[in-house]
Amino acid sequence: MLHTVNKSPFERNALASCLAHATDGAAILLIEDAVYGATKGTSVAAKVEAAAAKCKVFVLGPDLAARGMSEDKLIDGITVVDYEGFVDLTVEHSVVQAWL
Amino acid sequence: MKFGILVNEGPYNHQAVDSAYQFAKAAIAKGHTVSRVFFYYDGVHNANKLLEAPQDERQIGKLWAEMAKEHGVDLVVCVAAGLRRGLKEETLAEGFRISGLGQLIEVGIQADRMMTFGD
Amino acid sequence: MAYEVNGKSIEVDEEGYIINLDEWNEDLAGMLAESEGVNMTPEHWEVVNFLREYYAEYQIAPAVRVLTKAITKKLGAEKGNNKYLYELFPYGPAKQACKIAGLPKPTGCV
Amino acid sequence: MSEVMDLPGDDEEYASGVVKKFMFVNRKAPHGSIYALEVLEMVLISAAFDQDVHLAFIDDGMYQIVKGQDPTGINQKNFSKTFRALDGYDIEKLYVEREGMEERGLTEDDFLVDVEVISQAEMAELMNGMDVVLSA
Repeated sequence: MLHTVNKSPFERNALASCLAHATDGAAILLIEDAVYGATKGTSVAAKVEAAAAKCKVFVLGPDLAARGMSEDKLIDGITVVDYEGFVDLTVEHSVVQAWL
Repeated sequence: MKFGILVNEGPYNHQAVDSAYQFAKAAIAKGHTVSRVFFYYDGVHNANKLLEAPQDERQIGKLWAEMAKEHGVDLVVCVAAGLRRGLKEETLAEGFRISGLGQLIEVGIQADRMMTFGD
Repeated sequence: MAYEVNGKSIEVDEEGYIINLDEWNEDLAGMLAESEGVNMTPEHWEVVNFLREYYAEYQIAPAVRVLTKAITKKLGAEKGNNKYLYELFPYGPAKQACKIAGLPKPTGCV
Repeated sequence: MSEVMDLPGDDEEYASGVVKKFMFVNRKAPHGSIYALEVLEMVLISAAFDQDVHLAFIDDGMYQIVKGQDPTGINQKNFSKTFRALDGYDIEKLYVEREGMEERGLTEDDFLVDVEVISQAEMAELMNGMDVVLSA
């Protein structure tokens, strides 16, 4: 299953709820304001790191760039994809759930 | 692979419709099919022909209409959500059509993947 | 457009659906039925009242197959079927009976 | 609006023969925004397609089905009553997540419809088994 999250973890609980429901081997893609949750040193970083250990965590590059979030500040284990990579993820996973 | 896309938000309050558009564009570029985009909730506002964005901003309704024309994407606006928000045939932009929610469930059944973009 | 009912004017839209649901009464229902070419018999009232009760309880007009099932449960199978309902309301229970019963206009979605 | 007529409407069943597992995920509270009401309209129309429909109430979504809602004072329709019609539409698979329920100080008795209370882990498994997940 592919989970997409589009909310900043500092504003809403979409990311927390997603992480609580993502099972081993699932993929999580952070898009739009959720990309703020992908950087090191935040109050949610430990949770995201733990998720990256059991799931595959991705972040959408164009959304990072738009917000001035540098790729070298990303939590280890998070992969940057572009929109085509986003499409590939949806092909690899038979169901997509949007956490809005 | 056949994709169905649900767009839940309008052209300005949220990025959702742009994410949906970029996704659809990438899917088509990769050789997939986007069979239908269903506009629901405030997403119906994307289909308003009276929208006039400043010239230096993207014209999201026109972008969808061009994609529809070139790649046969069916752009469907929910009739009930549209009526609530003053969108009817008279205000509908070219390239879109108004129909019922059944069109969303139908594409959910027929498509290989169903995507939701919202707020 | 409006109907004069007992000295009071009740507004309906261009298709005859009531604007303010609270203004509905049986006299108006009779007039709406007449404009639809429906002659209200006790059997018609049974369906109209059923719809009003359904709406009061659930806040929606039922889909036709839900209506037939619910009528079967309450009034028996000889009444809970499309044939019976279309004989009473030739243009369909969803459109015609709901209009007479003063329910909101079906939007085409539900 | 002739297209409306092409739909499998009230009288016509959608006869593709394909039955997919659909899940509508409700995570938003009612009344503060229109999402809950318009999701419910989606759910009702899905019934005409004879699919295997599931409703999940997690996070604030479970506030949609608490008893005693009276939105007359805020000029809103009391669509919480409509959840009780779902049974008649053969939509009977309603799930509430236990963790979220406890987090909100709610119990099963607070809901106006019959629901199955399941754990977060069970909800996650249920979601994994779906074919289509729609959320708002």
